[in-house]
Amino acid sequence: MQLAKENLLAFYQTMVTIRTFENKAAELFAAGKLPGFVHLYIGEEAVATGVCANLTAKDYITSTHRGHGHLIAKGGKVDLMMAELYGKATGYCKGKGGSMHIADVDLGILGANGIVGAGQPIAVGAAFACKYQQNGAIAVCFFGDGASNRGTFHEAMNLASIWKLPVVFVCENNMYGISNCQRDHMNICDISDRAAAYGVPGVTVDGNDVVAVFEAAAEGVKRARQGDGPSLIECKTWRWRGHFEGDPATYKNPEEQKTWLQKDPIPRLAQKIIELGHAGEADLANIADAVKAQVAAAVAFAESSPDPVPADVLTDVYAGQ
Amino acid sequence: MQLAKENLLAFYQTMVTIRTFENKAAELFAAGKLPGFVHLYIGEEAVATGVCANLTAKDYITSTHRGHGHLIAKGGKVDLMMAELYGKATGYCKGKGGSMHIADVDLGILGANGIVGAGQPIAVGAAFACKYQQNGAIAVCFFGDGASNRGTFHEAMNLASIWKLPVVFVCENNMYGISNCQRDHMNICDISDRAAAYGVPGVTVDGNDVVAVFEAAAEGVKRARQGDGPSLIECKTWRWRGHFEGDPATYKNPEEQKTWLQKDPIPRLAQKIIELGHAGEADLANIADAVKAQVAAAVAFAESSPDPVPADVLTDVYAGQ
Amino acid sequence: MKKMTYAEAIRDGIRQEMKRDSAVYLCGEDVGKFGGCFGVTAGLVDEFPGRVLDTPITETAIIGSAVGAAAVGLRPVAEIMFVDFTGVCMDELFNQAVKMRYMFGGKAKVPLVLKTICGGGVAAAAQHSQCMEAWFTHIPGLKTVMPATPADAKGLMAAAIRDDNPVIYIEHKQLLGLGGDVPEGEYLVPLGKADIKRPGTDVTIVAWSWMVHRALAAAEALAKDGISAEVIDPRTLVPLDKDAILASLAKTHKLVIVHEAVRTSGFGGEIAAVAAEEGFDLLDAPIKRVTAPDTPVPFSPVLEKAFLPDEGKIIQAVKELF
Amino acid sequence: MKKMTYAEAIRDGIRQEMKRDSAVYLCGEDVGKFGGCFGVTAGLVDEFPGRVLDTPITETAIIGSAVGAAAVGLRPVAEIMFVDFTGVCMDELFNQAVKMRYMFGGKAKVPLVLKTICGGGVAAAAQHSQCMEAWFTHIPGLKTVMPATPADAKGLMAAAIRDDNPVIYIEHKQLLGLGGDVPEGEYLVPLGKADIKRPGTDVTIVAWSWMVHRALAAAEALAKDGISAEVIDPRTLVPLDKDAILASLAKTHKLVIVHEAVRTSGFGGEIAAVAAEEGFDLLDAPIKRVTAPDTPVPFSPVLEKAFLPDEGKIIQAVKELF
Ligand SMILES: Cc1ncc(C[n+]2csc(CCOP(=O)(O)OP(=O)(O)O)c2C)c(N)n1
Ligand SMILES: Cc1ncc(C[n+]2csc(CCOP(=O)(O)OP(=O)(O)O)c2C)c(N)n1
Ligand SMILES: [Mg+2]
Ligand SMILES: [Mg+2]
Repeated sequence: MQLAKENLLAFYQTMVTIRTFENKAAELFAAGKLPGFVHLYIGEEAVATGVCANLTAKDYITSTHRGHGHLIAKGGKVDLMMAELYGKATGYCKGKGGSMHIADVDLGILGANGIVGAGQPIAVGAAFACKYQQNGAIAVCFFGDGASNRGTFHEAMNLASIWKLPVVFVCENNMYGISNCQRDHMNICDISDRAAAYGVPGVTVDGNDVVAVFEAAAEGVKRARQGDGPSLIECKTWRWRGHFEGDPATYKNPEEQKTWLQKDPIPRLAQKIIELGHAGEADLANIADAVKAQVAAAVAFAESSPDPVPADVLTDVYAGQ
Repeated sequence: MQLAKENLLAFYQTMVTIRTFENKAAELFAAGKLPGFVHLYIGEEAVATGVCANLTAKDYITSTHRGHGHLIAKGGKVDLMMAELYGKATGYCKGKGGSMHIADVDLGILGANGIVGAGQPIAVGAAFACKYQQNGAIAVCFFGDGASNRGTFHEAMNLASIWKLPVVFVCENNMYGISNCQRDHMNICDISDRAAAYGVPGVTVDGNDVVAVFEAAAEGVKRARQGDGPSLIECKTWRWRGHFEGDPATYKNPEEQKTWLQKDPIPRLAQKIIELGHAGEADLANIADAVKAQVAAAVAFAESSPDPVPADVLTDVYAGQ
Repeated sequence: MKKMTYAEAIRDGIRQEMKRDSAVYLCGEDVGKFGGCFGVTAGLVDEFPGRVLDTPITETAIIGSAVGAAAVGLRPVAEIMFVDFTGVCMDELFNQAVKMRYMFGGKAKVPLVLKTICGGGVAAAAQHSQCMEAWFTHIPGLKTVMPATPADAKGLMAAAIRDDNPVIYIEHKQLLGLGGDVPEGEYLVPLGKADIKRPGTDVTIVAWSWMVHRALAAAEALAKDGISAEVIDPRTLVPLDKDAILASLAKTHKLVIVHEAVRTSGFGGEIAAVAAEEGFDLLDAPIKRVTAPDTPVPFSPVLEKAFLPDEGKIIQAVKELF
Repeated sequence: MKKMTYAEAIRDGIRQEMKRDSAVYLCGEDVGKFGGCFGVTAGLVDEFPGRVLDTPITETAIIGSAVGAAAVGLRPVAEIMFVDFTGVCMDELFNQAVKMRYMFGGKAKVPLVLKTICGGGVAAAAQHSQCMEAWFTHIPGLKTVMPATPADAKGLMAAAIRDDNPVIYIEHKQLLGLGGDVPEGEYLVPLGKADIKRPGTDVTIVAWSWMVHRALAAAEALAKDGISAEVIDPRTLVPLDKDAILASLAKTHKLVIVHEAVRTSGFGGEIAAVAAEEGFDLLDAPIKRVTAPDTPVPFSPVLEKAFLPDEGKIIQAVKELF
C-alpha cells in the first residue's frame, strides 16, 4: 500500500507531538512539577500513531498506564492532558484522575488505566456495544507484553472471538514489564502466537515502523468493520525510559538500549518522507517547531490554571448526585 | 506400550469403583439423602483413572466440583467420601466440606473445589513446592473445558512454563460447561492447541480410552519428573448426567448423548481385558461385586455415623486455634 | 396486584425494563437457554432475541465487558451466578465500574447492574453460600440492593436498571420461591428508602434480605411476650436510609441488627456506628448484633443451622435488652 | 536496638525468617532484581539464591500458587505490589487460602503471607492509593496486620511468617522512610496484641498504620489544650485486641476512631459496634469516626489533602466531645 503524502505527514505530526509532550513531561517531572506516577511512551510513538490513524472519533480505544501516546493519537487535546498531569481543575478529569486515568469519552477514549490488563475486557464491551447498536464503530485495545500474561487477556480474547466482536487487540511489546523482560515472563517469542488459542488471526509487525503498524492495523480494522471479528497485532518496540520517571532502569542491557535507540521511529519516518519527496528537512523542522509551541502553550495553560477546590472531592461519585 | 495384566485390572477396578460410587450417589440424591449440590463423573472415569495410575501418594492433584472420580483414582477412601457427602462427622472433612470440598492432603489430594478454575494455580504452587524441595514429586491439575476459558488457566500455564514446573494439566473436555457446549464457549476444536501460547506441549486423546489416557499422562508425568516442565493433555469425553443432580439437561442433543453412551469406557476396557485373555467375564463380575459391597459398606458407614455437633461450627477456622 | 414468586418478580422487573429500553441487555453464565442456575431468567432469551447472552465461564470478562458497554451507552444486567464468585471479577467492579466516573472527572456514566445471589440454608457449603454485602458497601460509587419480598424484588430491579450508576443487586436463594403480591405494570421502588416491615415501639430490629423474614418471625413471637418490635428493612444498604433507623430509635431506644453475613466487619458494624454516632442519645441499652459467627459456611445441615442466625437467636438477643 | 527505617525493618523481618526456615520464600512482581516497587525487598534476591522469585504480571497465579505451595509445606511470602490490586486475586485469597483449612475439616494449613502496601498521600490516584483492610477483616480465617512503626514492622512480619494461617501484611507508603529503633536479632511481635502508643485519660483514639502518627500529632496538640488523649494502635485488626480498647474506655469514656479508608463499612464501624455492644455502659458521649469520605481517592494533591484524615480533623472531632 502506498500511503499518501498527507497520511505520512499526519503520522509525523502525531509522532512528534507525542515525543515532544513526553519529553516535556519528563522535564517537568524531574523539576518536581508533576505529582504522582508518570509513565512515558517515548520510543513507542509509531504504534499508537499507526493504529489510531485507522480510526474515527466514533471508534473506541482503551489505553494503559502508559497512555499519553494513545490519547494524543486518538485526538486528545494536549492542553487538557497537561493540565490533568498537573492536577488542575481545567484538566481532562478536573484533576481527579491524573496521568493514569485521562479519558475523553466523547472522543472514544475510554481511559488510561492504572490496572494492567483491565482495558482488555472493557474494549470487548465497547465492541459489543458497537455490534449491538450496529453503529459501524469498532474498538481497539492497547496493552503491553506484560499485560498479555494477565487472565483478562485470555478472557477478553475468548469472549471477543465467540461473539465475533469488532475489536482489534494491539499488543505493544516493548520487551519489559517494569524490570521483567519478555524472555523471563513468557516462554514464547511472538505474542501474536497467542491468538491461535482463540481462533483469532494474529500478526507481528515492526512497532517502530509506523507504516507497517498502519497497514497491519488497517487489516484488523477492516476485519472488525466487516463483521469478521477480532484480531491481534503485536508491535515489537522498546521502552526508552525507565518504567516510570525516576526509575534508572539499571536492569536494562545498555547494548540493547543503544541498538533500539538507533531504531527511533521518528527519524525513520522522516527519512522516508524526505526520500519520497513529500517534504524537506525544513518542512519537518517547521512541524516540530509548531508542535513545540503547542506543547509550550499546554504547559502555560496548565500552569496558569486553577487548582480544584477542596469541596470538589465530594462530587462526581454518583451520576445524578 | 503393552500394559501388564495387573495394570489393566487395576484400571478396571478403579473405573468400576467410580461408576458404582456415582450411581449410588445419584440414587441417594434422588432419595433426598444427600444435601447440597452433587456433580457426577459418570462416563468420564477413564480420565481420572488413566492419569492417576501414573502417580504415587507423594504426588499432588487438584480436583474440581466434579471431583469424586479424581479422589477415588488417587486413592481416596469411599467410606470417608460417602460420609462426607452425607455431612457426617466421620467424613473426610468432618461434614464441613461436602462433595465440593473433599480433600485428603496426606494422599496428595488438594481438594475438590467449588470455584471453577481455582485448582489451576494451586496445582502450580504444589508443583513449585516439589521443585523447590527437590522431592521428586509432581502435581496434576484436573479441570474442564469450561474452566479452560478462565483467566486462571492462562496465568497458571504461563507461570508453570516459565518456572519449568513439574505439573501436568489435564483438561477433561466433556463438551459442556453446565448448559454451554464447547462450540458456543470457544472458537477452537482442540483445547490442547492452547498449550502453544505458553511454549508448552499439548496433546489431545480419546478420554474414553483409559489406555490412551494412561499413555499420554505417562508422557506428561515423565516430562515433569525429568524436570522438562509442564504439559497439557486434553481428554475428550462426555458428561452422561445433567450438570448437577436434578438438572434434566434438556439442552443436550439426544442423538449425541446416545452416541457417547455407546462409547462407555468401562465395557471398552472390559472387552480389551477379555480379548487379551487377562480375565473372563466372571472375573470382572467378581470385581464389580466386590466394589458394590464396598460402596454399600460405605453407605452403611455413612448412615450409621454421627452428625457433627453444633459447636463444631467454630473449630478449624485457624490453625493453632 | 398479581401473586408471584420472588424469582418471577425479579424476572418481571427485568422484563419491564427490557421492554422499555432497548439498551438493556442481560448476560451471564447459563442465563439464556438454561434460564439461570435457579431459573430466574427462564424464557427471557426467547422473549428478547439477541439481548440475552450466554457467556463462557469468564466472570472477569463478564463484568469487564459490561463496564465497557455501559460506558458507551448500553445498560447491561450482568449476572454473576453466585455472589461468592465476585472475588473473580472484583477488580472490574471496584476499580473499573465504580471509579470511572470519578476518575474521569464526572465525564462518564456506567449504568451497570451486577445481578447475583447470596445466602445459605441449602448446604451449598463455603464457596456457594456467603453473604458479602459489607464489601460492596465499602466501595464508593456503587449502590447495594438486597430485596426481601417479591414486590421489592421487582421494583428495586427496575430502579437498579434505570439508575445511571453501577448497582449490585443481590438476591437470596431462600427467597426465590417466596410468593407475594406484586404490582402489575410499571413499578419502581426507589433506591435509598427503607421499608418498615412491621411497626413496633419497644425495640428496633434492622434486618435485610432473608433475615427480614427471620426478624418478622421473631417479632411475632416477641409480641406474645409483650415486646413490640419494629422491623426495618433498609432494602438498599447504599444508599442507606439512616433517617428511618434513627426515627425508629427515637421511639424504641433499643437496637438489634440482624445479618446473615459473618460478624466481624459486617454491615451491622456500620449501622451500629451510625447509631452510636448520630443516635447515641436515643439509645438506652447496648446495641446487639445477631449474625453468623466468624467462620466459613459449613456444609452439614446440622452445622449450617448452628451457623445461621434465626428467630431463636434474635429473640434471645432482644430479651437480653429487657 | 538499631536505627532503621520501616522499609528496612520489613526487610529485616523477612530476612530473619528466611534465615531461620528454608521453607520461606518470597515471590511477586519485581521483588527480585528490582528490589520491589518501593525498594523494600532490595538485595534479598542475592542473599537468598533461588528463594526470591520475580513473577510475571499474574496476581491470580501469584496468590493461587502460594496457596498450593503453602498447603504442601512451604511458607510463601507473596507480594501484591499495591493492595489495590488484590481485587485481581480476591478469589484465591478469600475462597481458597483462608477456607481450605475449614473446608477440609482442619486437615490442612496454609501458612501464607500476602505482603502488600496501602495508602495515599503520593498522588497515586484512585487505583493506587486505597485502604482496603475492612474487606480483609470480613474474611474468617485470615489475619490482618498493619504495622505503624519500624519495630512493629519487623516483629509483626516475623510473626506473620511464623503463623500457620494466611496473613495479610499491609505496609503504608507514607511510613517506608520513617526511622526508629528496632531490636536486633530475633524479634517477634505477637498478632492480636494492641500497643498503647500514647497513654491518656480523657479520650481514647484508636488508629492504625499511618493514622497512628496523625493521631499522635493530634494528641500532642490536644495536650496543650488540656485534653489527655490515649492513642491505641491495634497493630492487627484480626485478631483484634478488644480488651485493650475496652480497658481504655473504662478510663476515658470517650471513643474516637481514625482510619484512612473510606467511611462506610470501614473497620471503624466494627470497632464502634464492639464498643456499643460490649462497652456501652462505659461510654458517656457519642462515638466519633474520623475517616476519608465515601469517594474514590482523587489525584490532585489539593483534593487528596481534603480527602485524607489528618490531625486537624482528629482534633476537631475530639473537641466536639468536650
Ligand atoms: C494488575 C496490576 N498488576 C501490576 C501492576 C503494576 N504495574 C504497573 S505497569 C506494570 C508493567 C506493565 O508491563 P506492560 O504490560 O508490558 O506495559 P509497559 O509498562 O511495558 O508499557 C506493572 C507490573 C498494575 N498496575 N496492575
Ligand atoms: C468461577 C466460577 N464460575 C462459575 C461457576 C459455576 N459453575 C460450576 S460448574 C460450572 C461448569 C464447569 O464446566 P467445566 O469446567 O467444563 O466442568 P464440568 O462441569 O463440565 O466438569 C459452572 C459454570 C463456578 N463454580 N465458579
Ligand atoms: Mg511492556
Ligand atoms: Mg465440561
